[in-house]
Amino acid sequence: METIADFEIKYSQFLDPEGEPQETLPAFARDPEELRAMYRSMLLTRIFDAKAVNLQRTGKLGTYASCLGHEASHVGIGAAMRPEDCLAPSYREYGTMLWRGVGMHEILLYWGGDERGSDFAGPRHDFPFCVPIATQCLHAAGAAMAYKLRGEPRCAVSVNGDGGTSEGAFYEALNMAGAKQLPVVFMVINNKWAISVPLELQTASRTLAQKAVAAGIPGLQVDGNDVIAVRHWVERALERGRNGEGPTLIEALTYRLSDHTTADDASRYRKREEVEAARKLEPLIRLRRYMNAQGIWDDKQEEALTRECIAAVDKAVERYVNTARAPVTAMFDYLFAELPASLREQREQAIRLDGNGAGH
Amino acid sequence: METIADFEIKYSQFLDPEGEPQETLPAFARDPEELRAMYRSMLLTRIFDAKAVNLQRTGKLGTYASCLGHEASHVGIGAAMRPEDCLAPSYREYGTMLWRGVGMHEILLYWGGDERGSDFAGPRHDFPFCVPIATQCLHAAGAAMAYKLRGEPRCAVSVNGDGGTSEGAFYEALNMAGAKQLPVVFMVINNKWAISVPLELQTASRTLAQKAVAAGIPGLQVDGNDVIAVRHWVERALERGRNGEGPTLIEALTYRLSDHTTADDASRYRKREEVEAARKLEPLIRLRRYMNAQGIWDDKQEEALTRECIAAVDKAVERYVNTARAPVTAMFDYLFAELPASLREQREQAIRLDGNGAGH
Amino acid sequence: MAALTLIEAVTLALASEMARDERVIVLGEDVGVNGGVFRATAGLQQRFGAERVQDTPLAEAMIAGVSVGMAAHGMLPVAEIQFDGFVFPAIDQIINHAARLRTRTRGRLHCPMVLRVPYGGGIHAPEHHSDSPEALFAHMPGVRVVIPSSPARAYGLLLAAIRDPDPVIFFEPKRIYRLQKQEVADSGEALALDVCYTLRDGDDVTVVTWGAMTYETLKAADRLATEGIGCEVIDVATLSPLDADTIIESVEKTGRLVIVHEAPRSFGAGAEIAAVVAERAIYSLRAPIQRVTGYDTIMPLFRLEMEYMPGVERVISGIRATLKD
Amino acid sequence: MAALTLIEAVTLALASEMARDERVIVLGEDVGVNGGVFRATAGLQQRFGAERVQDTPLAEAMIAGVSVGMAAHGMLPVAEIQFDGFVFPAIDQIINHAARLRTRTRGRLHCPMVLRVPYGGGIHAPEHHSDSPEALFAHMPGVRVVIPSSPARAYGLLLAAIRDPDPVIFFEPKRIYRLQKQEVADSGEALALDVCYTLRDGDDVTVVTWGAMTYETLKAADRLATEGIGCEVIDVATLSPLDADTIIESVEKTGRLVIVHEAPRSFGAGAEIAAVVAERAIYSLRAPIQRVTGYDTIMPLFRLEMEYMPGVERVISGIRATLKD
Ligand SMILES: Cc1ncc(C[n+]2csc(CCOP(=O)(O)OP(=O)(O)O)c2C)c(N)n1
Ligand SMILES: Cc1ncc(C[n+]2csc(CCOP(=O)(O)OP(=O)(O)O)c2C)c(N)n1
Ligand SMILES: [Mg+2]
Ligand SMILES: [Mg+2]
Repeated sequence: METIADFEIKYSQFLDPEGEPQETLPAFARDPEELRAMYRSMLLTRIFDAKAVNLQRTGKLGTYASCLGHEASHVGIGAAMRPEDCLAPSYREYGTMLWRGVGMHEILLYWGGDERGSDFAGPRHDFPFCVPIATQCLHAAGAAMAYKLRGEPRCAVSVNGDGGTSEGAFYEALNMAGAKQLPVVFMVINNKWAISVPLELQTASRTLAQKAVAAGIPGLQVDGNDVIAVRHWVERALERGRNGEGPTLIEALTYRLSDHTTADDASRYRKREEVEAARKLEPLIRLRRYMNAQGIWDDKQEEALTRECIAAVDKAVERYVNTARAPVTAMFDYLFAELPASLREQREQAIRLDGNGAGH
Repeated sequence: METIADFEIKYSQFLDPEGEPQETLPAFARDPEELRAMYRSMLLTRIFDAKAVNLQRTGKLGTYASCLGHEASHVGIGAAMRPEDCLAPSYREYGTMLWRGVGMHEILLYWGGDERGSDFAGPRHDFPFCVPIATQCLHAAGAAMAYKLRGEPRCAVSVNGDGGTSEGAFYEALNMAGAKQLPVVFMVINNKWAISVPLELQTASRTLAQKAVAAGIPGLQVDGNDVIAVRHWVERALERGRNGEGPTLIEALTYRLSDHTTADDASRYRKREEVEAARKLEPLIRLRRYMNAQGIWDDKQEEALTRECIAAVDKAVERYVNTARAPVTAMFDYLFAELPASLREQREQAIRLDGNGAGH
Repeated sequence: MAALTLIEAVTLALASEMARDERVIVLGEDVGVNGGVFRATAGLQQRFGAERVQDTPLAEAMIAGVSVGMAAHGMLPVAEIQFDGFVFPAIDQIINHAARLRTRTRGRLHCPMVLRVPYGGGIHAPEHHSDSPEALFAHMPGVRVVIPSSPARAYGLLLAAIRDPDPVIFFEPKRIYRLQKQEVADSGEALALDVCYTLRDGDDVTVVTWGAMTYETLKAADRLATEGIGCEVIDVATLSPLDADTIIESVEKTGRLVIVHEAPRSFGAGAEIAAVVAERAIYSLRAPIQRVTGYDTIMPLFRLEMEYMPGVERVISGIRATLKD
Repeated sequence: MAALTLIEAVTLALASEMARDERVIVLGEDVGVNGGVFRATAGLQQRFGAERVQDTPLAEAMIAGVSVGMAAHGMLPVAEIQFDGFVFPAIDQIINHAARLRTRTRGRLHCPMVLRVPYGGGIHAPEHHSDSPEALFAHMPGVRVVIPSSPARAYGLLLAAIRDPDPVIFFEPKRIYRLQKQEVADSGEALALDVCYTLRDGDDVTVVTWGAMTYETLKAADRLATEGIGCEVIDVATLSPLDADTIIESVEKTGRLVIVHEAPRSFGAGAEIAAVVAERAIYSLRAPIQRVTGYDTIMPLFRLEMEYMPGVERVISGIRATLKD
């Protein structure tokens, strides 16, 4: 027997949980402004997230999927992307979306049951939240195909979870992107859990990065709690894409510190100790420690930033709660470019019955 | 960066195209009876196949998918399996099915447009032909799950092509089988073409065996024109399955020497030279050469066997052509265990209209 | 005998049949330790073990396809699809395999599987969690589509579905999972499939419905009863194959037909019921058939969902419309 | 102007629109060098290159999903699904994404894609190659379902489908791909979507059909004409959204309705047409509606397929049945 192919999967971390650099930091990470901007974004995300959970608990928001613990993975992706790149998120990547310009009130609108949340101000070409798991990987490949065909130096980035790597759509997207050498980056946010299903039950694969091998594309694992590692490798993957070198799969190792969504009770299926251990690795602490050590961040700044973030979140919440319900006609008016004749009567009926105990 | 996982894909060949042994042959291959049995099966398959193509050309059969060139891969699988194992084939594995006891006339019935071909005498638990690509991989995983749950020492074997490795169902099956450590063997018959799509357009993956890496299961490539290699490694994989060691992916490298089906004209999309080169590697010659060299096969035996196979094929063809059309009631009588009341009238109508220009 | 909600009745039926028949295997996403996102399988893994109650990887085509394989090989898989909006990847395995394994092999193999699908709106769920795709499956010869609308029918029909030797898509109206309790005995007795259940007799109009809409319909019937209008309310229960006879008989009596469902109107399951009646009982009809349904639009996110779904008022106006003539 | 078969008209429309608009991209299995297994894309790759006519890997969910992504980003993908029986893995992307991208984003993104699907029986094809799943797509708000039944309509409707800013499932009746030639000018002129085409006027009975069944229906109408029976034959063409007005108008004139389709009857697209008429024109009906359709069984392998599919005789008896009353 001869060996005809071999592969290795690498892992990268720049800052360890203590905030100690493990390798020479990439250029952007030596610029204090850059670090502070990412830290700001992570903190804003966290404060926003906590507020959203709270809104749900108090009946002001529908089911909400918290991103607690994912801030570095999400912000790292956002910071690496250019505005003209395209994001195809799942339902949790607030850090990425906020960085890219989606409004917090828009995210709240979405989880508040209002489609206008997906008509966001952020990059108008980004895909909206995607709930059907891993289907967005194909959209990213399609967008990348469009860029490639038009010769535009842009990339698409899809994001899905560890559970999402079990869906056929995920592999089909990887394989297609490999076959066509598309400018796309597939991010897998491995937070160890798919609702109640732990990674060991999801797959026998030791890493999720190695799923790239099946498609003949590069795959790599990074510390998803290290925003520097995430940003650096996503930037490199995007460069590869723009240079016509094809797709990349990046697995970001992190942990879902929250319940799956506000409709979930994770204590039913996972041990508190596991969560506590994971909490020690969370992403904000380590970047703050590093910045503190570098003398580019102090408690006063932290306090000021926290206040600023809270104010921004409060403003967004106010805007959200003050948004009147959309008219019932909205159900009809965006179905097709023009309302088909056959729907006119139904539209009239909906107007007539609006609020009139119709569905109640 | 540290390397956290590595993989290698191996290739195995026992007999080279000249029939020269490259490694010590496995035990079964040192038994002349075993070799002759496999050779007989390959020759029978080839003669049957040529006849079927011919029947189609003369209007006595519907579209037919030739297996020319695949004989070693198919017979190797059949010879490795036990009767109680379960085959989930695609639409081309006549060599496997004949070995397992499916009748040639049954295969003809199927391609002749008669469902009774799938009600075959061969292992009654085997799945029928499967046209929707790669869907059968999941059936094999399901059967394997049943065996595992009941503690039966049996395995399921699915077979699909190179093109089939692009379907989500293929990966989902691999991943599931890995996660649950199911007794299943996934055979990928890489014949280089999926209708008109060559392997290079199908995937960027260098081998198809490496697709196993994505599922965390063993994958290996064998010379699919070497029946000894195929049988040996499938046997080993089946043993692993029976011993509770989980699934295996085996890529068998061969070549589709025929058109995709009788409805296809491969000269539209591939070079004659490529086909001619591949023909030199075909599986029957090499086993015959080896057996000749070993003095366990000669021209007289070849001639006798050919005559015997032709006679057997002719008999099956006769049985096939003499099979009267099924009654129209057959459409209704196998839909559910019992005919629902709502269908009685339709069934009566079909009887009434039978042959009466109904659909003409 | 205990007062159970519809979802508790589902759990009870699963437990009951698992205890009775060890070929029954529950599988799906989060059905194990977590007991399902709706808790339909709560406690089953603890009781029957992780082999008989299996958390699967996240892949619906796989769940369906593996169920086909298991069912063909002697097991009785009861698979859960987490929400209506995620059943679509499973369609290929259902229509191309589950539905036709018996036909394709002339009965050599068959496919006794159940696919449980919580469906429908009205629970303020996120996007893609409120669809009603029953009509797609009803148009697949070879599968049964069964929809319970009360705890007792959930218990009895699920037992029947599991015992049925052919594939059953079992849609569970999630909006009424916990709406009302009903005494349900763990009798082990299945209810009949392929028949409608008449929930209320009436002479003036026949109202045919299923799932969560039975509640709106019964409320409408109550209201109209106070005006002396008698609604005969029929719960289709097995949508396919359809028991048209019961509906026809009722229409022959009342002369009027209203069909109520939550799914979009056009090409919905209500169309078949209207069509059958237009074919077989047109001379009995004293007024045009009315369909009271969801609009032909995308099920909106939840701030608008109650404007989308037919409620009591819409059902009442539909009924009144047939009484005008 | 040349006499073209239906499939040649498809090819012509593709070539014409590709030349006119460089955003049009053809993709699918074997559509490149091979020109498609039916040759619908023959010559296109040679003419427009391998970027604009792309052979994809073998994965239908991928083909649909990648098309959604391309369509949302400024391209006009025209994807081919090789046969009806393989469209099912694509359903998830169509119903969950293509159909609702505009609604979900309130018009920020939309999805101008076409999914071409050769469909139907009658060509002695292998298993899973002869299905008629149009009803499944017709029940998805947000997608159009368009089915041509002549070379001219294939050309004009396909142009319209490609130019339409929303997703279109374009079912091509493969049985009549090469049945008849018709003069088709490469005028670049699209035909109207969302309207029925009346193929033949008549006063006695309205016969509504689509796809390959238009031929059987027209033949039946010819035969009945010799007896002095006038059939008004309507080709629905755009099945969804349905132009019910044209059908209603005709039924108001004729008082009789027969619906002919190849797919299984129950919960098929014919049910919607019957239902709409039963709702809106019941007082015009002088006889029960008749549906002449495939049986509610699995489309059989080809030795029995002609016994499954409605043919001229079955259409004629359906029509006669409505004339009895
Ligand atoms: C196709 C599909 N199936 C099931 C679900 C229900 N569901 C929502 S999230 C989830 C788990 C996802 O896990 P993972 O991919 O790891 O992402 P995470 O939630 O951890 O970010 C499931 C099963 C869904 N949204 N889509
Ligand atoms: C789901 C599905 N899509 C498309 C087809 C049409 N089709 C039949 S065979 C084939 C190519 C298969 O290639 P491969 O998997 O390499 O198997 P081979 O025919 O070479 O044995 C295609 C596209 C199909 N049968 N099923
Ligand atoms: Mg996860
Ligand atoms: Mg092949």
